[in-house]
Amino acid sequence: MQKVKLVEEVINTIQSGDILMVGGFGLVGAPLTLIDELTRLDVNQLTIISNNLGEAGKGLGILLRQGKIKKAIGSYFTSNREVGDFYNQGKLDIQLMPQGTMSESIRAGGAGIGGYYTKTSAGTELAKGKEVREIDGELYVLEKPLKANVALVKAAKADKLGNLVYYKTARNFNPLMVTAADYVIAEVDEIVEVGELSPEEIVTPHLFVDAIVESKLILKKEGVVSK
Amino acid sequence: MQKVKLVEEVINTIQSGDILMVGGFGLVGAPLTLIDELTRLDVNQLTIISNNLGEAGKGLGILLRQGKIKKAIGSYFTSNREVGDFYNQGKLDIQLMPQGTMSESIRAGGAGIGGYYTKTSAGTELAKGKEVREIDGELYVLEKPLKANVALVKAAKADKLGNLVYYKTARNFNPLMVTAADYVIAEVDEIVEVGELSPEEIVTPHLFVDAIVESKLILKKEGVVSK
Amino acid sequence: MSKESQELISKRAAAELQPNSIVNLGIGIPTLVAKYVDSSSVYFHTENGMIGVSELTSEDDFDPSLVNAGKLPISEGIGASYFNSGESFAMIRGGHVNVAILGALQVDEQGLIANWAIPGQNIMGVGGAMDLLSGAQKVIVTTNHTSKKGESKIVKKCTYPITSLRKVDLIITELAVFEFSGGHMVLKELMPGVSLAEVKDKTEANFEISDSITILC
Amino acid sequence: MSKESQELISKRAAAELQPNSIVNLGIGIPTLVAKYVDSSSVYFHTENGMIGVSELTSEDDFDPSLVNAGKLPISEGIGASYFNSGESFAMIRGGHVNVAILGALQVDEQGLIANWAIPGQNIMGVGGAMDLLSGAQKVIVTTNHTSKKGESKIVKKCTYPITSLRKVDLIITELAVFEFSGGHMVLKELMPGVSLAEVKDKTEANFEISDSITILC
Repeated sequence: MQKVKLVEEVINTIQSGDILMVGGFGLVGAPLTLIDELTRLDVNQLTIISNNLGEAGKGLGILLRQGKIKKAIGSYFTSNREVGDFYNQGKLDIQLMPQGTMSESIRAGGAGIGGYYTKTSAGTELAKGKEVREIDGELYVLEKPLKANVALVKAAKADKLGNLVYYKTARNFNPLMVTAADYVIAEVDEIVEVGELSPEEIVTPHLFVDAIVESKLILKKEGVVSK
Repeated sequence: MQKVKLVEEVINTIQSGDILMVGGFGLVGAPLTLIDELTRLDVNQLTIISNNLGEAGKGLGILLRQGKIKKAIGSYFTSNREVGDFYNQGKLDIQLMPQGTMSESIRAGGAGIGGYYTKTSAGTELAKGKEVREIDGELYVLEKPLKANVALVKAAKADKLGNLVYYKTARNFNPLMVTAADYVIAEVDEIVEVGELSPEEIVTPHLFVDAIVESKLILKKEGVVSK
Repeated sequence: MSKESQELISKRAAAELQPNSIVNLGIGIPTLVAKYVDSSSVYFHTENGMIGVSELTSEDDFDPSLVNAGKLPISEGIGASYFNSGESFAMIRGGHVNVAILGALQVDEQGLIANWAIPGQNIMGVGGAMDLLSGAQKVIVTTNHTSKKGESKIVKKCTYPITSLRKVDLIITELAVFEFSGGHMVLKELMPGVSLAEVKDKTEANFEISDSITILC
Repeated sequence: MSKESQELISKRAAAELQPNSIVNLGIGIPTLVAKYVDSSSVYFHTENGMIGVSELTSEDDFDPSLVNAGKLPISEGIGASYFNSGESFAMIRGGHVNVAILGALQVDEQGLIANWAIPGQNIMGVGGAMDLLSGAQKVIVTTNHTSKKGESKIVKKCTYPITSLRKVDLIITELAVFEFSGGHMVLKELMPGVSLAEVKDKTEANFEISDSITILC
């Protein structure tokens, strides 16, 4: 099976109305090339599960301006002030989650967990409408798994089977999101032969990865640049 | 903080009535030196959370013969036929769990999850007395976290801070158990200086580990031998 | 079971595996399936924490810390990786394993399987069987058609405790291959030299006969 | 807040950290605490997936893929390690982080904290604040004593949405240090040159005064 694909080819997997997971903590560990290609794709009504929605007019922020996003699920949209504007105009639905709950729900989606109880958010506005349960004298909130049609993730290296390793804090949500989507596209800076990665160092085993593309845009000190 | 300790010294952390987690899948990845030392410790009424209870008269099987174990929580006791005898004589309480539920409950214990829903065991005898819930048309069972007073685990290497790396399938339950006990003792084959392990290859970060001991007994082709 | 029967069943099960699929093999006959598969195109997952299990090339040349779920020594295929038991079962429960091949004490005409406990005996082990049934995309049962006492293992309704509410997809025995489709058990293939009369005789379960029934040879 | 006040608060918070503890620093003043701690004896955890955060030695010499939870560049201390966001929050929720130092909009006399949302404004971010409150063994609040408008941030009852039902352990401002013990808010220390009268004047919350009150200098 040939998993190594062209960005232009694999991006067509995404369809209007899809739920997408997009890795990254801000720009760090975000699949910049795939996001860029997505801005040129004719789709709309997307639900985006990502910690942030980029910055104003940058990354996922471009998709927002293009009106392609129907709903955003994440923990910190403050970094793009246009998110609030779109929300106020009724153009965007927002589901704000504590960052730990967001990451745990993605893991649950990938791990076949039907729901879980966490103390996080119990007694706060984010728990409104959620089932609350007392366990050992403390209040816990029932949280549901998150799943997606497609996950766009970033890794440092892939072998041609799809085994992935990450780089420093660019790891973040990526190893979780690969587990929770029907189709997983990994953008990587380097593609190596099978056997070049040590079996002990592989963070994401290949069974989670459907397609591999090589990055064209990368994050440098001066910002996002062509590779 | 000096985490590197002598086996004879650190084993005294364990007290009668304690709940212990013991890593390993059979003998593979089991903390053989710590188990051996435990057989010489004057304790009883232990609850052991471990996939197996060793074999007849071997490993945890010695503790069983010594009458030190009150209750065993695990997924596969078939490998030690004396477990059934002790159970029939009313000398041992057994809590049998599907292996995936056991590992997930240990993770939940370490991750502050109050409970979770899994399809595994729904509709079977192992779900008897458990809360069942229909989620998206399928039955799920509510499972609770597992925690312990002390965890005895095995790793390949530790640095002196307590960062751990594992070896092949000797990894198994060990990285989960380090997260779910009040006091964690890691038995390792090699202790290295801080900085010698690559930050990307570390599987267990040091915050989970309280004490490090060097192994004296190891598993070789011919069985358990002195190092 | 005779070696020939085991070989017959394992080979037939091997033929069921699509290239590039992720496969988990249970203890017993299922383990033999690996012998008949090109392990560079099928990836074997073992629940104790590895993908990329490969057969030992020599019985003497093994690593005692590298074993499968049956605690038997294995070797490491190219592209293999390791993970902890929790991650391993997250893969299983989460639907990331394409095929699980399991043994059985009984399978019934609804597709329910019993493979972990015998009534009246202490229940001392369950292992990963329940999780594999919950999560594997396809479950293939490989089993002797009858028990040592000669009783059919393909029954109307399991009398042993079931392993899951999830129904299996395919049964392969030394006599026949049954498929479950639309809630019905359908006889799909006869093993070489086996007559339909023999299968009917040795099968307690009610089953339909496929229009396109094949006789293997 | 003046640079002097920030320094005063950060230094006082740094003094609270035991050797070998695992510490998570929030955005803002908390981040400054690292400057006053020997990072070879305290281990900084950042929720985006690292333990062993170390200060940058030069502002120009940074790696754009190595940042803290405030997305600011950091460097890698000796013995550091990386993990994914899920593992990071498992550490936090599971009680493995000894101390979290957080900023606040309000803290009330019960110890409840509001630090994520302002009534009447869109709520667009929460980040890891709720998780840190749920899980950290000890929570220290570092904050200006009063808001920009001069209103006390140490209030009788939070009027902003609370972040957690969990109560904080310590409040450090540029005027004073309060501890919560037995459900009561207790004034423990006065910052250099600050009078008890000034603290009473600028604190809306009711508080007790410790018998062993210290005046820092």
